[in-house]
Amino acid sequence: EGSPVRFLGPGGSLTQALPDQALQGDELLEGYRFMVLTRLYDTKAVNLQRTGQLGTFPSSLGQEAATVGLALPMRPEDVLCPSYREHGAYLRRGVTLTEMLLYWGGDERGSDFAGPRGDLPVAVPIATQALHAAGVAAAFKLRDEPRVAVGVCGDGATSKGDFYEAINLAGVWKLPLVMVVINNQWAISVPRTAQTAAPTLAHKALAAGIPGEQVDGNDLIAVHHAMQSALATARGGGGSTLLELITYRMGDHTTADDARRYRPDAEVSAHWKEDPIARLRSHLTEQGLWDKAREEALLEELNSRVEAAVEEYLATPQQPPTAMFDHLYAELPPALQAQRDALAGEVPRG
Amino acid sequence: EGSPVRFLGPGGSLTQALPDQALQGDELLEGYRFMVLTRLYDTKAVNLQRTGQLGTFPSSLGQEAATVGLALPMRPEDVLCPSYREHGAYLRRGVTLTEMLLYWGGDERGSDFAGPRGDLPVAVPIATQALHAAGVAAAFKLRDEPRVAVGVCGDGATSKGDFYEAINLAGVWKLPLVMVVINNQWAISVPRTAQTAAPTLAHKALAAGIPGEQVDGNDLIAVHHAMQSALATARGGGGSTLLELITYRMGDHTTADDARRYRPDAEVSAHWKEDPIARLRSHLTEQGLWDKAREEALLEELNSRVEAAVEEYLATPQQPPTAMFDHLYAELPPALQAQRDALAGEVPRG
Amino acid sequence: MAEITLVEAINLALAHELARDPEVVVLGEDVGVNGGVFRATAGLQERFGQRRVLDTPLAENMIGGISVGMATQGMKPVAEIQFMGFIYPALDHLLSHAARMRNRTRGRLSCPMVLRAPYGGGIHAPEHHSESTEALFAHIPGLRVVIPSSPARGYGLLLAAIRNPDPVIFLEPKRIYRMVKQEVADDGEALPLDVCFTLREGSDITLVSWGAMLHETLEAADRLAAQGVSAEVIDMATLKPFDGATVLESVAKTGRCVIVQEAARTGGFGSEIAALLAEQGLMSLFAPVQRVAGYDTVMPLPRLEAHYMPSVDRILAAAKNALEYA
Amino acid sequence: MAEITLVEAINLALAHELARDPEVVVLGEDVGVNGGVFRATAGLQERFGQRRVLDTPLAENMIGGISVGMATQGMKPVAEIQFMGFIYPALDHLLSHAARMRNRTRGRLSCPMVLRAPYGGGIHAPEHHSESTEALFAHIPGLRVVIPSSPARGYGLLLAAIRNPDPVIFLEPKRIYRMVKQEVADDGEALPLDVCFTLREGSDITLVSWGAMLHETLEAADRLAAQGVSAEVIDMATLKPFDGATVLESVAKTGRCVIVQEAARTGGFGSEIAALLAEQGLMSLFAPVQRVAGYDTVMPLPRLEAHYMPSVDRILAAAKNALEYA
Ligand SMILES: Cc1ncc(C[n+]2csc(CCOP(=O)(O)OP(=O)(O)O)c2C)c(N)n1
Ligand SMILES: Cc1ncc(C[n+]2csc(CCOP(=O)(O)OP(=O)(O)O)c2C)c(N)n1
Ligand SMILES: [Mg+2]
Ligand SMILES: [Mg+2]
Repeated sequence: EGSPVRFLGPGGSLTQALPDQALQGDELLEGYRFMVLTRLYDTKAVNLQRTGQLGTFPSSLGQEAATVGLALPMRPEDVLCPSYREHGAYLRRGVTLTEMLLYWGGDERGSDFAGPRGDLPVAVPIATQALHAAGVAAAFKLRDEPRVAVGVCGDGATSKGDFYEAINLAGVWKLPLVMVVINNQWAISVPRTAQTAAPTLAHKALAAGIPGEQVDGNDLIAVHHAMQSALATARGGGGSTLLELITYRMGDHTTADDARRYRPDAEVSAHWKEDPIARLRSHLTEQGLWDKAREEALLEELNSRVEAAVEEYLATPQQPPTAMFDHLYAELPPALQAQRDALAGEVPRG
Repeated sequence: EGSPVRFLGPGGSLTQALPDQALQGDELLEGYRFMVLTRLYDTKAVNLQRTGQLGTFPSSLGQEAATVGLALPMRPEDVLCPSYREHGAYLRRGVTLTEMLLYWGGDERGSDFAGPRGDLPVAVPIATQALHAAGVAAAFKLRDEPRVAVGVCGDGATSKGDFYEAINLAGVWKLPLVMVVINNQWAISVPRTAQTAAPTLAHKALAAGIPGEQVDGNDLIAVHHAMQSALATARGGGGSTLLELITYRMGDHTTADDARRYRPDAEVSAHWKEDPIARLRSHLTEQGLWDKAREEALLEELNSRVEAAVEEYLATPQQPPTAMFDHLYAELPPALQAQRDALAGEVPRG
Repeated sequence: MAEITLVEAINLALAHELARDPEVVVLGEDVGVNGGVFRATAGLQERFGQRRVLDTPLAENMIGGISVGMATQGMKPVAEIQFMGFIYPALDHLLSHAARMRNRTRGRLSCPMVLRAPYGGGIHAPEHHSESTEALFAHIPGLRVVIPSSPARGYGLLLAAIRNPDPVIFLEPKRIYRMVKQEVADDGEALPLDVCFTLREGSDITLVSWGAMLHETLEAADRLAAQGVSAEVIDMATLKPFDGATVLESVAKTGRCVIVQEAARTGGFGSEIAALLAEQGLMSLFAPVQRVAGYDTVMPLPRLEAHYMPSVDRILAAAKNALEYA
Repeated sequence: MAEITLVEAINLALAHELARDPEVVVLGEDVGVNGGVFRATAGLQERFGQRRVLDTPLAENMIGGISVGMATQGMKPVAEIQFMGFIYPALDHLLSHAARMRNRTRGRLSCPMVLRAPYGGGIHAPEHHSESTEALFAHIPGLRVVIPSSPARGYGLLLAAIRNPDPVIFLEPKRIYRMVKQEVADDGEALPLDVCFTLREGSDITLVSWGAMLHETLEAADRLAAQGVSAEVIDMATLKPFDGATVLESVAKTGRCVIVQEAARTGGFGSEIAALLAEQGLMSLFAPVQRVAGYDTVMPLPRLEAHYMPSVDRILAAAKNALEYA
């Protein structure tokens, strides 16, 4: 049901003429770089987890066009309110590979982004970030700032009250919010069809009185285009948009999951035909913007960036145990001093 | 926005031909009786509160067609999951006037309905009953029972996660649930327009993949008709329907509220033209089913029923204080025995 | 200087902060034109406009969630939950996000928000309108829980709560919203958080309470005084993080302690104070600690409500037990 | 009789009740084909079908709410919340409805439902996957809170919880889901609720705990035994309503008490036990009650997690304090 907006077919050729302001040239190449970087990071992170050097990790394999594309047209002063699988968006926003590894390696400092200081950290409790995004958007609107909040959640998240409450408020308060649903067809083992009888997730926008649109989430140009216009609408005071990006979760839910328990390999492999990176590469090649040499150079460059980040991550000494007290409140309340002292006096354990 | 289904115009004449199975004859008279009874009860309850003989009370003035009409085509074995303002529905379901007075008079025994044993008690926390109704419907479906759960909530309630989660589940599980929104235009002081940008509340059904319909909630025939067909669909395995009944809250939100603070008297008086009772009475009169003598006889009969109930209510001795322990768990846990004993030993206070 | 009630003091503090700090916004159900169902926000929307005082759609989870979002960007939302009985849908955002945002981001983002809610029973209200579940919030690291017990403390503590850089659950004992009037200067002087207030000094027994129950507790202290017993009365005021030192010092002096709470006994905040004494004050105690508390039942509907509420008599009986213990 | 782990015992009990009682249904996120993220429901959907074991859409508030609705009609929903960190959206339905339906209707309707959730830290999980907020539920009149600490108790207590006519929050200490194996007969024999289990008798000191921390507590008791100290170890098992009598009796015998909890110290369930002792066991106490608890902070991410978790050493240090107190 639904026919998502698409410009690039699976083979990489255009399915329709590109609109004005479509992503092209250097910007398109920039998008491609981030997608490749995301995949390299992702693959590395899964390997680190498998070898005991990282915590549970949610791979974004196959979702790189969606996550990079949603962040591409955002301005630095906009605020991203993601879920946990939007590695590409974080990278594009300027979160460093090392920060991301630290977070997934179990160190709070990974959420102290040096770059996008206003962006929200990973939200683990499903859909809660949708309301944070609405709140961020409300702050912008009340202050008359031309900034936009971008909330991102999964298909499963659209069943939870937070999601509806957020878009409902965004509709009635005309908030500068772009709410992005990354529909990767699965919420752990529960397929999209078991979440809702709504014909598309974009239909949920109707309940909030805002526009909703389905977009091919594996087509970087389409994602960028839809985001760009939703951001412009929001920034111009035109209110909120819901975008459903259709993609597919190629990997397990996380490294703690085994998707073979609940979905056939054949379904997964069929989706490789839709691979957003291969698709974009074909397009770039067709356009004469890309070739094997550039690909190799890019891989070498990005691989070494990833390796350097892994090294930096692994070399980062852990925080002192007392750090668990140091950012709980702006100032340590007297009532906690004794506990902090007791912890400081403990023999270190691993 | 929206054009609610209507059969009776404000003057009581038909706006379109009545469908098959429309409410008529004795059944229609029965509906009228319940509407009048509801209004008498309601008026009496407000008076009792004003004279210190009842607790805070939410009047349903002007909503009698909606509340009676939604209950009329329900079968005894169906289950009603109301909010707090559906006095007409409770009466039609067989809850006694005395029980209702006891409840609003601050006595838990008012919710121990002798009649509809499976119906849910008043739900004060907004919209929570929508999920209870979905759960009741799930029980019926899982047991293969041809029964329907009817959830009822207000316009304000449609902003709360519970509401969306309930209809979403009803859609995807195809539950025998009829979800009724009584849109009386106000949630305390917040008008319907400040709740959502959705063009109608019935539109929210689209987010759940179920049919939604706006109905003139001051037209008993229309309410009955819409409910009847939604119930039949649900009972037949066809799943859930959302009905938005358009009406108006003629009174204050509750006896603790003063609506003049936030809405002009003129708005209220304009709505008297839509009065569901006058409208139905005109229709009945037009049809030769009603006249002044019958009206007087009815008022006398129902007034004395109400008076008798008030007497019974006022004469009901209060529970012993220890009753607060006696239905907390199926059996009093040993840990609570000492507390119950202590309470039993206390000098009674008022 | 005018004599005002607690609810008027709340209104005064809100107005003061709205005027002082452009980042402060008041939001909630019916807080606008209607001025709040208890009139706590009366006149504020008229005075400060619809961008500073906002009626929200009906959804407490949403109120909690957007307050978090606004606060991360440096706004100072002061949200009202109409009654404490409707606060539970907001718990997730308070516990999982408001309380953790600063810690999670190592101080990069924070949640300078206040969530106000009228709480407590004794006003013959319908079901769910009489909750005292402050203990749930007092168990949550990262939150502050503040409860005023007089107009002056209502004003001073609410100023402090709004100015505090971390999230504060501000619970207003609605039973005493209009019970007493007190002179309160609108001088913008905040009271300190995280400390108790010793409302009355005494040497024979320590009575500890908070919120509306201080009314009964102080009356009990009067009655004890008439019997020649000198009772010290402590208002906990901030339940999280709490000032155990003042309680320990007092009990070190008196050797006896009665804790008075309206909330259900088991797992109430009084248990924490009793635990503190068992752990750090044991050797000061001449008598067992006594908790006078609501029963471990659901607050009954109005007809039996009075039997649930801890009374002056119950406080006196507990004090007698403590005093006569040998 | 097979040796099984705690999580297998949970699975066994679920299967037993699904087979025994047609009104029992298991529901939750990923409980069907996937068998639960911890495999607690593995194989159940295959065996009992999709009408008995239901994958729900992703919404915990919904799971709580529909369980209430189903239970009012006499079904026995056994709902899973995937991790305790995601239970908060369901709190409203648990506190406002499940706990009150029987009382509200004077017994006409009731809520025979179970809400299961894995809880606790120590498994190097992501944020929100290590919660120990059992105290929130133990404060709510009308609920039961049950926590098993071994495969046998997992089986027997879960049977009891499902058969119980009132709502039960059943918290499964996931750190010990697979830690030990034990012979558990699938004999359908439920264990009693509302009582403690004395896991080890002793005369010098009482160690009280529940859930996974009993592992460390029993190890501490072993180490104390090696030092010639006889420790009694009590598993609270049911936290609401709780069996204070057993604790009081034990402390009357030993005179010393250490309470071990993983949850944050302030307002944790350990405070309730300490309060009980301050109130009813004061004169038995030779030494201050000691709480060994999680700190009043947010459970850190995995790199510092081990520093948060109460250790055998901390228990021993507390026991030493209690034993050496004079
Ligand atoms: C409130 C809540 N419930 C349950 C979980 C456990 N959980 C983590 S991810 C997930 C599925 C999410 O699916 P979806 O929204 O489609 O996002 P995706 O993982 O596919 O990116 C679940 C149930 C959670 N994190 N938060
Ligand atoms: C969860 C919750 N929040 C707030 C309230 C307080 N309250 C009672 S009725 C009401 C307005 C409800 O409006 P609507 O749903 O339109 O129903 P109506 O009262 O108009 O019948 C509010 C805010 C409540 N009972 N429950
Ligand atoms: Mg998904
Ligand atoms: Mg309404």
